Amino acid sequence: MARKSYRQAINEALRQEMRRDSKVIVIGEDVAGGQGASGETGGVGGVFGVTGGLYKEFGPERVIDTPISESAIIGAASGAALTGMRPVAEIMFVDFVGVCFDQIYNQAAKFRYMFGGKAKTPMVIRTMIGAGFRAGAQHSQTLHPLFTMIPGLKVVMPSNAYDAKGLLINAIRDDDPVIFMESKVLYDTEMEVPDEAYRIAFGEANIAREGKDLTFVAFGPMVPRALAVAEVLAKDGVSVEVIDPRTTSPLDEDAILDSVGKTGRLVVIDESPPRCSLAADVAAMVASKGFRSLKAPIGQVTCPHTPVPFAPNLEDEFLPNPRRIEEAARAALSWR
Amino acid sequence: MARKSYRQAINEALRQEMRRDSKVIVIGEDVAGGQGASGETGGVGGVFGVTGGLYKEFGPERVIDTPISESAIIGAASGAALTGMRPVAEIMFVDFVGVCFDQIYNQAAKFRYMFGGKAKTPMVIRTMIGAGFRAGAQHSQTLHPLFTMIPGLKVVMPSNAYDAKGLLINAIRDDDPVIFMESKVLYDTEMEVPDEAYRIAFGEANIAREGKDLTFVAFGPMVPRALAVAEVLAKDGVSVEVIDPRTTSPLDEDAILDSVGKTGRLVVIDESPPRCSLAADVAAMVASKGFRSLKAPIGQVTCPHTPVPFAPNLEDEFLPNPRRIEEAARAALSWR
Amino acid sequence: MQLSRDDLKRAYRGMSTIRAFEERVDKEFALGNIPGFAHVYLGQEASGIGVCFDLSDEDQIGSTHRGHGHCIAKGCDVKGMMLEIMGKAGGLCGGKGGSMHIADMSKGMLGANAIVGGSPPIAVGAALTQKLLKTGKVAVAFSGDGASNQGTTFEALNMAVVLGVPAIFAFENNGYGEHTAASYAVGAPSIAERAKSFGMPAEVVDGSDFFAVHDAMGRALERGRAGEGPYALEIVCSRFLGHFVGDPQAYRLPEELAQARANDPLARFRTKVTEASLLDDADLNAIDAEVLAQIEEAVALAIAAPRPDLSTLEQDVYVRY
Amino acid sequence: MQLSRDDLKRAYRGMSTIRAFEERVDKEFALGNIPGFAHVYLGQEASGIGVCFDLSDEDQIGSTHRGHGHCIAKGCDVKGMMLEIMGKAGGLCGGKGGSMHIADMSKGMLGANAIVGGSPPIAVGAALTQKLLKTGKVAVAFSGDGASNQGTTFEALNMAVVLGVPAIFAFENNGYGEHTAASYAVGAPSIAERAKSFGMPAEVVDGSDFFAVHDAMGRALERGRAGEGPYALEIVCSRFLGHFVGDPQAYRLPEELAQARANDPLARFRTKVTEASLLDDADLNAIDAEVLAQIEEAVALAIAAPRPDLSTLEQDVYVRY
Ligand SMILES: Cc1ncc(C[n+]2csc(CCOP(=O)(O)OP(=O)(O)O)c2C)c(N)n1
Ligand SMILES: Cc1ncc(C[n+]2csc(CCOP(=O)(O)OP(=O)(O)O)c2C)c(N)n1
Ligand SMILES: [Mg+2]
Ligand SMILES: [Mg+2]
Repeated sequence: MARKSYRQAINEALRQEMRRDSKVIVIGEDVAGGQGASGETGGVGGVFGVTGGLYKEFGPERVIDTPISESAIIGAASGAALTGMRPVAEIMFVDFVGVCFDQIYNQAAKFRYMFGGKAKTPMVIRTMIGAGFRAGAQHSQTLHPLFTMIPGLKVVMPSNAYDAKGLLINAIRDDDPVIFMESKVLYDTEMEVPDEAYRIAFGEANIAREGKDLTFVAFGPMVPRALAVAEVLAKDGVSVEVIDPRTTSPLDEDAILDSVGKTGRLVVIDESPPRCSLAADVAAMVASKGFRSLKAPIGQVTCPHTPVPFAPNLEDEFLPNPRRIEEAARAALSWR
Repeated sequence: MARKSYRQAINEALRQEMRRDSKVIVIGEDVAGGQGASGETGGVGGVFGVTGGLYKEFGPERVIDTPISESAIIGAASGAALTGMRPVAEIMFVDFVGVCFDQIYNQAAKFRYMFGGKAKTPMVIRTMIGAGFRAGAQHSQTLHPLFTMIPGLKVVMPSNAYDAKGLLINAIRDDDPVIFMESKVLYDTEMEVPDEAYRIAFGEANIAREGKDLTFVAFGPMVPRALAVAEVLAKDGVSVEVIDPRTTSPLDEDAILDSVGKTGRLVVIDESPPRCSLAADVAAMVASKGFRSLKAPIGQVTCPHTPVPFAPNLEDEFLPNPRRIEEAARAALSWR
Repeated sequence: MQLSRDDLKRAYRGMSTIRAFEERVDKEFALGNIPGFAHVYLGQEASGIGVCFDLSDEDQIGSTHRGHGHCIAKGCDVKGMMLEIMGKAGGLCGGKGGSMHIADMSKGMLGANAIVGGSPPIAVGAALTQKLLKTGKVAVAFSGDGASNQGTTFEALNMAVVLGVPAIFAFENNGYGEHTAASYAVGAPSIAERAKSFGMPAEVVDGSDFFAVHDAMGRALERGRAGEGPYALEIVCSRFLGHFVGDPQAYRLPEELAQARANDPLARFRTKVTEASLLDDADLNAIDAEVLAQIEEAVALAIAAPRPDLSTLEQDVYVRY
Repeated sequence: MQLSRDDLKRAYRGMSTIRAFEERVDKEFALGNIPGFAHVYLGQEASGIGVCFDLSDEDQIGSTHRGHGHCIAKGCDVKGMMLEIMGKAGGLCGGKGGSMHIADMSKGMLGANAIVGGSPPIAVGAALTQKLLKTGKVAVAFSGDGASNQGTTFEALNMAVVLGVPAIFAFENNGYGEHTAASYAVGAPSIAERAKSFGMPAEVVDGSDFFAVHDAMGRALERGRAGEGPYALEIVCSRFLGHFVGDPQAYRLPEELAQARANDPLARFRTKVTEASLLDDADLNAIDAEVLAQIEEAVALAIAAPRPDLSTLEQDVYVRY
């Protein structure tokens, strides 16, 4: 056990799984880096270094650089998965899914059902999500609702290094297509992460903080924000329970309903525009299944219905920020 | 005024707008038909005949057949729109958006915001939606949540011929990108439709039926289903109000909240898998903004979390069908 | 390549099976026994059979919306297919797929695909498996002339070259993508030349001639099996009927349709093998008769079969959820 | 094509402006004054200027993530650009776009584009407008070697041929897509030949030579303005720095980088025009000095400028909602 960053935890998960199972391959743009160049090959390991070192250990047959052709990347992964491999494909920024979305939602995610249960497609799509990096409207989205709505796909949003490792190992060993959404603002966050391989099952929320007055549900990079606001509220004597579902599909409805059953008040914190968001999804679920428990309207702290703006002050305001989270919490608490 | 089908109403809207404004062009696969062939050119007018006759009247410069290249179709439309035209692009089945999704959500829908309000992109994407045609998993989706979540895009779902004409004319004259979702199971439904051009504004729901005990909100092809069930319930003395928002983005929240304010009970009927659906979106909105009015949990009648199955009996069960709508209505009514 | 009498019979049986199957699909569709759409392969039989003739169950193919012929050529059970197309229990996909989604992993048939351009990237993936596992097997991507213009197809061509995988791109140019001629929609002078410019060998083949297709595929397979990379075939053929069953085809002149029929791949095969005295009419007629009986049986079975149980609606979305 | 002294000065001023702008971006980025990423155009100046030299404000261009040079070449205001890149009020996009989304409709600049392959389809649309409105103007799609492999780009090539629109595809082959060499990722022997196989004229151009680019573009423009259809240029050039500002570039040997610098397009221009006595060093130095002052002013302005008002956050998502 040692302190490891979220980035290192992901790298370690990949490495350990590749060592364990020769069918596991990594494929994407610059996952090695330097192919065909005059200098070093394999020294890049993804634009954020997450696949660093894998090429040196596993070589070009298992750490496969590709042209900038995301549809062909996803198709290559799903075709390989259908025929016996366990590919981990990378779509660098989740924003790029628009050029390969068909291969995800109409192909990989539907094979099993369309083919009457006779195919399996064990593949993982790793991708980077989120705003706060000043990367503008086409490199800062999260888009988890887009994936959560897809039958046949599983959606993972780790909020810390420990979860990232365990969830990624679980994803690689899972027999269904999984999208694994890495938060670029969390890459450098560190914590204790076991050295050995371990799995975290999908659909099992983490109660990131226990509380009794109010429930926060937050996803991925919003979890640390929720925790920070919970800490602030604790100083005022308010006890907030923070639920990190870890996977949005499957979603651990029970954990959320149990918590709301206890607190009666819910605020969902979700980094996406409001319409058809995870915030709406959770709120609707609780409004249906937890109706009797609710003592106040469900708060939804989301981004506005706008693209991600570039200017730092606009982007900070765009994100569900501590001020807005706290306001929503106080509104929920004050409701009688 | 004469009885016209939903298909004819759309055709008439296109024709009238093309006559009115020479900048309006139609572009897509087989919107004319027969290009390069030995026989008749322009006799197809789209696989369902919706653009029939336009080629004969407006010729190849304004009714433009394309290769099967949806990204290039949407890009051609948005590039033309940015530079002064008013294109109406066709994506034959909405299921195909996966091959051109980037051009919709990252490009056309974002231009105006990313460019600081200095561009406008007056384009319409016409597309066919919905199950019930036994067309299988890749030709039967609705996918309106996918579009509703996109800031910068407007989303139109006409449920009858009258609305189809007025909404399409409004879409063509609108200065923003609009996706216009035509229900293939409604093409042959007829009603009185005025001969002259008229506009139906976006964001203004139609109260398709007035009632006081329960509110149904339904979209596109689900509206006739909701009305049919309302009729059945009326026989039992239950008065159901049926709201057809007509556009999902913008959404007429007031109409929905007013109705729920009156009835206290809501069932949303939505042809999509449940996660991050419009049903969830509306339910969450009402659970937030109409909390005090609610006398029962909000019912959501959606498809299951599965792809669209092919076999007719499975497909009929997959769709929000009268039995399931009625069950949800009765559950909402019986709640005390 | 010299084919034995048994091989020739097998080739003819394959084409005859497709012919009989598709003619029956056309008929059953008109009778209302087939839900949804159907795109039949009539006129293109020599292509599917020629391409798949030397493939094993471990060689993979990715197919299109017009996939029945590919399925048959790759060895899928016609009963299972007919059940599937009619949306019945026991269909190859349990009735959940339908005409445009027939698949059979056990036969190396990775699925018909209702998205034009959907298959080529997937076939590249299957070819990647072949390369990585050093199987000496290949993966074939069937695409139409229309699909040759889809971005995903182009990406697959380039990816296959870059990764050096044994993918074979079989472009079936039947002159039309729906109701639009390839001469209009393919801006390039030739699909084969365009594929070649991506960096792989490519050739144009007479797709109504089983022997020409089979020979060309032999060259593609040789390269693929040797691990030398991808190959493209532009297989020029004719669609006897409309795009989908029921298409009135006013965009095609009667002469063109007549010409297509005059170039019937089954008739050409028959002429060739009987003139060369390799098989006689009786041999071929016997095959036709057997095949017809087989299809008759499949149809009877499928019509009588029950719909899938409603309990299957929510099954098999995931392996486990 | 014979260029006047004024033209030559204008060409040099363009290149010098890009050079000074981008060197300053590199520096300001290191100083923390530029949020996010920046991809600079250093080394490719002759390409942007050569391509855009004879374009009017009514000719359109679509650009890339590496778009500053294209913006400058198309006449965008450098103050507005610097404000934008720093995320300030008054930026060309009000601070909402940033480096990868600079656009100026009034200059026929349809936007930098952070999606690789995003621009070519859009440029085809702009070219369609030119054709339909019979303007005699063109639309240019800038793409990198990396972008040349994206499906959207291929579709745009074919679409441009089929629709016969005056689109010019300027493929700037700087040898790399991020950290991967074009020699690896482009399976084709040549991007130009690949484009040609789509059915349009195409040529390879020395992209470090303004005159070569300008000449080739002249041929492309002639065809476009005459309404004869699309054209492709493969403009071979060098990226002096890494993919993004801060990229350590261990994948490129020092010799390669030195060679790129040795082929500096500004130096080559200077040598050519001074040796031919068309301009002298003093002329060019004067331009450099003016340009530097202009950039200095832009930077000072941008650093001093306020952030956009928070009230703009929800503005301009729609024309009206
Ligand atoms: C992405 C996508 N776009 C459009 C369609 C509609 N469509 C189905 S088949 C077809 C024509 C395909 O032509 P081709 O590839 O030549 O195959 P053929 O039908 O001739 O066998 C079209 C446009 C589709 N299914 N998928
Ligand atoms: C669809 C998409 N895929 C990947 C990226 C990440 N990316 C940004 S620039 C780039 C390399 C582009 O290479 P090239 O087209 O040669 O342009 P250059 O950077 O050399 O100017 C990549 C892969 C992206 N922005 N969009
Ligand atoms: Mg065809
Ligand atoms: Mg490059």
